[in-house]
Amino acid sequence: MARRMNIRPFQRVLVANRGEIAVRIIRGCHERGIEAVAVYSEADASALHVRMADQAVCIGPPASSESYLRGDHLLEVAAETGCDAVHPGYGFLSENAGFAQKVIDAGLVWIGPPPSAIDAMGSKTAARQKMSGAGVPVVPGTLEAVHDPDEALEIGRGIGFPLMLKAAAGGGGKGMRLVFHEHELEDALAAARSESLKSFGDSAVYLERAILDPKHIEIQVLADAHGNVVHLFERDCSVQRRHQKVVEEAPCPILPAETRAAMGDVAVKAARAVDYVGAGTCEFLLGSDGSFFFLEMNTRLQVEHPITELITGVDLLQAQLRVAAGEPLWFTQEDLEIRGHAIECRIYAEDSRANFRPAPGPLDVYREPGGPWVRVDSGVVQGMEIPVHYDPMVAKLIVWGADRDAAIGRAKRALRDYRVVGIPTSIPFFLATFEDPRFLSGKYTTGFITPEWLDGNLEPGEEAVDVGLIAAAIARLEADLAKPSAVAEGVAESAWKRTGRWREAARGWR
Amino acid sequence: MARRMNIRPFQRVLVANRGEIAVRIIRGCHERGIEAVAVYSEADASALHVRMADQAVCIGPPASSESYLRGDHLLEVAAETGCDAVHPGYGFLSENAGFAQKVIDAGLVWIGPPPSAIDAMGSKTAARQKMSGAGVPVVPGTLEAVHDPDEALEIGRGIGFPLMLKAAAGGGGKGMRLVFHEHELEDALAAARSESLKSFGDSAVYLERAILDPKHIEIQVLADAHGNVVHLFERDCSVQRRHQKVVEEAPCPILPAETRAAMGDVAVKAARAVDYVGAGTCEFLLGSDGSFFFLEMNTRLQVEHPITELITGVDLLQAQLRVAAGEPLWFTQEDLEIRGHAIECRIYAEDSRANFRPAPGPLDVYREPGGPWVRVDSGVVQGMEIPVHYDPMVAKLIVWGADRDAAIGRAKRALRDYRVVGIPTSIPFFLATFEDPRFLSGKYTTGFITPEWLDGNLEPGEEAVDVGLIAAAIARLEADLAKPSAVAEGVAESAWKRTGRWREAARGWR
Amino acid sequence: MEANRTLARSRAGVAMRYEVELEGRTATMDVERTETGWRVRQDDGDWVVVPGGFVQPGELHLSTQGRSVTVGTHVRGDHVALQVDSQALFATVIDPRSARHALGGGASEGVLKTPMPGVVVRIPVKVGQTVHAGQVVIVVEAMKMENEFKAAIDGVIESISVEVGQALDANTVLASVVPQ
Amino acid sequence: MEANRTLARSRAGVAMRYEVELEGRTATMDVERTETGWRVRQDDGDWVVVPGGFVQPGELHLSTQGRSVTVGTHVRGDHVALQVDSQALFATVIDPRSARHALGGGASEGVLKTPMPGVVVRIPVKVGQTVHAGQVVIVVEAMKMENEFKAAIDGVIESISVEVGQALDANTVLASVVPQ
Repeated sequence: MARRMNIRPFQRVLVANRGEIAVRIIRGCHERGIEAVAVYSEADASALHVRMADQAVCIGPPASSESYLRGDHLLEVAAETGCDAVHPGYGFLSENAGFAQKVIDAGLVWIGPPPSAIDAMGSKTAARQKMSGAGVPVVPGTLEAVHDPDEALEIGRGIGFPLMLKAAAGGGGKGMRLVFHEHELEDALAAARSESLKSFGDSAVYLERAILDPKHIEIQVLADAHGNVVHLFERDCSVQRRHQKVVEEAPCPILPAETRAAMGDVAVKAARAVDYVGAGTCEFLLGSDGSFFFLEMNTRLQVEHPITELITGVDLLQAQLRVAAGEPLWFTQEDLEIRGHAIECRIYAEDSRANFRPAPGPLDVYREPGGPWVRVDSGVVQGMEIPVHYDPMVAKLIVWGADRDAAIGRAKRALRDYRVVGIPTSIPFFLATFEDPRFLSGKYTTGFITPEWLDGNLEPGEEAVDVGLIAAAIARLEADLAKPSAVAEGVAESAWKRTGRWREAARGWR
Repeated sequence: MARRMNIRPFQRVLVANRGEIAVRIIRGCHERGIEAVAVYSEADASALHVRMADQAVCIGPPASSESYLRGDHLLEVAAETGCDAVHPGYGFLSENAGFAQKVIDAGLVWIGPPPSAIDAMGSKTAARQKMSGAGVPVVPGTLEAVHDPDEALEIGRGIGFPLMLKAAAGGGGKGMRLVFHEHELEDALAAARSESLKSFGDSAVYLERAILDPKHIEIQVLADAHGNVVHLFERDCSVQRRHQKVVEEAPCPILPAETRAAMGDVAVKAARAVDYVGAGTCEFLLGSDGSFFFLEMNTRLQVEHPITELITGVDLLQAQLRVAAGEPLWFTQEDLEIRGHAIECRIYAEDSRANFRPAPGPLDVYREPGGPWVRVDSGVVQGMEIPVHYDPMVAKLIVWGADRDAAIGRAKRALRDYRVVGIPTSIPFFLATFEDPRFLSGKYTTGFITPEWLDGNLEPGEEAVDVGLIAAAIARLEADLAKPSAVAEGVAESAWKRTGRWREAARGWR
Repeated sequence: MEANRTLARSRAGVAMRYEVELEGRTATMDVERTETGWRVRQDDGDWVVVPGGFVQPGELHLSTQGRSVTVGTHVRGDHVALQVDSQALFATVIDPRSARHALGGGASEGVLKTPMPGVVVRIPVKVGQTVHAGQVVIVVEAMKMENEFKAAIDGVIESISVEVGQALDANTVLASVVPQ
Repeated sequence: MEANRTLARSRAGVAMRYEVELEGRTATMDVERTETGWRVRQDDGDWVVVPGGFVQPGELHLSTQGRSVTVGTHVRGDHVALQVDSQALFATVIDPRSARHALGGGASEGVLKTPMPGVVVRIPVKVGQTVHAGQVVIVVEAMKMENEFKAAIDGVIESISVEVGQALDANTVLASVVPQ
């Protein structure tokens, strides 16, 4: 990794996002002496990304559709503030090929893959066909509707059991049937067709190999504009709730080296097939038999990119800036190696005990953990509120350890040191996860979280409630004594002196 | 680095220190499931290390001599709380062989080198003689007093010019003379003898080769109780004020690979010579001609150990715990390699513009920077006061980058994101350092900081004072409007609503 | 309130009494200051000494049952948000002597409010209908999740203030239930 | 003070006047609120609009001269601690109409206090001696550093309250100087 260009790739970058990823982009720009222009909705006027940017421009009301998704407003801001590039972050317009093209048409650099690559990967089914043609393994199945039980049986035998029947028009689990044996197929097909018709007004059903209880593994790729493509190994994102990742680790604790290499090769092949440039991610399902299948390619930086950064030492955000500026990759596949182990916990404002119900609200007390190999990527500070209008992620806690045990021990320590008062968070969920034998063995799958597990592992202990009763009474007492009317009577002053030794400190600063 | 013991080396560790290193030790213990018992003086009752520990015991009044230096109290606390090991941190009793022996005699494990090794390195002159015997290069010179100019000339010719004359009884620069040429020697000797007599009541003066404008380079070593010793490369600690390090980086930006290897070999040799166990550091002077000389060995963890951790991936605190528990080293010299570049800034409560005058006081506003590869080791939080009784270090800011430029860019970003209100800190000094061509070239020496440089680089800009005048007036206005008497009149509420959009957030938390 | 204020003037030795609800448990807590922290009594049991202090606002350091713990606290009226052992807990702490409680405390029990903006997707009940505590009254979609608002008490639907499809601001009253 | 309070009631449109000293510069600052921040006037010059707000206590976000800056602030009486562009700056902000200032402002100027505990190592002056502003009056060792306390005004040493070798608590009065 010797060679690098020490020039500033851009003068001023428009950060077309909010929250922690906007902060991440601003930090990355500042580390290279690039100015960052933030945009914000009315709900984010006091957000951290607004404060950290060199300039900040309000682009509309709280609703994303009226602010962060308004490409026209973003382009106006970019023009007005003299930006020469746009970083879309993740979500919002990051995978919108039309917006990417408009950015380019406006004479700005799009810090992301070419619109054609976004387009090619944009449709899940079209991408699978394209990938299949490029020699990338996809889940075996047919995308055409199957009507006749005999036809289904013939196709099914070709694909191999167990099979999954899926509504062509479907989604959300409706019209789906899992079929283990040939003799179950006829009834299952009839049921799936009937349910599909009822739910979607269309009885078309197609067949796919069922991947039972898989791991969700993804490969990070990085490509420059000169045809060089490398992969940066895998991330295991199998701990999911509501099909959303909540814990990620790298490397995957149980992936054989040869599978890692094979998946990496496939990911590079997929990226080449669409002339990819920049940072991207190929998602795979990994079966218990070691077989893996391409799911989709995310044509942007992922939420969980930091764990790859920590095990490879490659700053993916800086890499995005540099390859977007046309710099050739400054390292090869052979230069890359995995050092240690990294874990990310997505700290959400949610009530894990109530099936992860979003619970936005104020961060009355908020202090992030620190110290060795603990990284917190966040866009909040104490006193701010997690707004109701967007994804309720508070922060990402990322830890590194020389090995997986060290990383887990560090994650537990950091989670326990995390102070959040005012909203429930997923911190207790993570602590329970890191005690679970399935997680500790590394053999967990996307079925890790079950309702039963949630019921059994997240209740506060009797002792915690005992302490809570006492603390609540004390806190209320001291709040009552500190009320303005008490101040007037000269009570509160002594109250604070009593309860706040830290306050004595405040006597004089010169 | 495959093999490791996953056992908990101790049940409960006494943390015989305060501040950031106490916090570092507590975190390290917690990461391995070990309980930590903190001790504190009356001045530290609300310190972070007290809060983070599983138990905390007050050991005396603020003065170190009555608290953190009271080995008897520490041993009592260890016995009372059932500790099975003692970690001394740095400073205080960490290099006190007598205390280490008492810990061992009490049946506890001393997390540090054997008392004999501390003793052997304790006296600077005795250590130099011992090291010289072990084949470690020391600054050429004589430790015996020289009285006669002719004798001095003869010895001086043997040592080589330039020479340094030093008072045998001395210190603090008194009785020292730098001699470039033979013809200057006689006068200089007379002057040094006279000054020594005046200052110390003893005219004895000895000769040493003068190492002009050297770099201060140190090598981290790690040894187990089974005779295995490795080094973890160097740290460049040449940016010093008042002979105290303020910026450290690893690796040294200008050290040739062969010098690095040679210094590493010498450090391992030094450690072996005293049967060293644990983490230790050999300090060297590096001359501009590439020659290097042993100065002393610090028989403890250094303040600046994190930069070595970040470039090697070795957790030195965990390593201390494991080798103290008798575990053999789990890696060899060949397993170690440098990845990237790390820089540490010691954030002091001091006024760099007033020749680094200590300026303890309240942390009225305090927020540490975060994000990728930024580590802050600290023992403070907002609202606390930097006590006047101890070293006025607030925190250590440590950054890592894939190369030195990336690390410097990141350090600048993190320093700019650091919020400290209430005390002056050395942050502006670091920002000026990272703009200085001598620092950027890597060729700086211990003479980096000069009074002229301080005068020319640390004044706030005219524009900053302009902004400050406005901000001071606004802050005072809002404080006046928020006073309790204003509350009674219903003014302050609207004031807060006006100035604190963030406060609107606070309307309800359910 | 005036009586409490007067009691509170003593720095130690005079207790305040609160009714605390937390995680389905309710307790009558008496609490008073001591020189080194507080004394606490639960449900008229024995007084327990709890050494501790606020090391900074919102961070309460306590020694209880031989354990040293830091509890995060934030008081907002009768609600106290806590963080104990990494768990977020939400307590209701009522001063039984407070006029406010006596006047308005019970009435709000039957009022359903949405804490967050959203859209009404279902109203499975009608005005006048008898409902039992826990029965779903209104379903609101917010942040791409359906949130069921349930009756807190057995009773009758007195009013429904919203309709299906309506976009709601935070803290909108949805419906009210009155005891039969 | 009552007059100021009354003025302050208006949310916008009425200015307060302060005498500000910062880094050797002094300025008369008029400041008042606007709907989007403040208006500020320096030394009776033109009014300048300064959009901004406190994004949280102690963090003041301002737009001035086309630049968006966050300034750390903390007010303690007439002293305002600032952090501007990473620099710690310490301002004195006097309300010229305040009674406190009129009565006691000048008198304290001649009083020397140590902000930190330490030990007196030298007293190079005597009571009754004439001193000029900037002349060293007492030297205190604290944190292993010698700290010189200098006369702030030209005058005569009125009293010396400590002796060499004495250990001092923080905020101990060392000596006082009165104008001749």
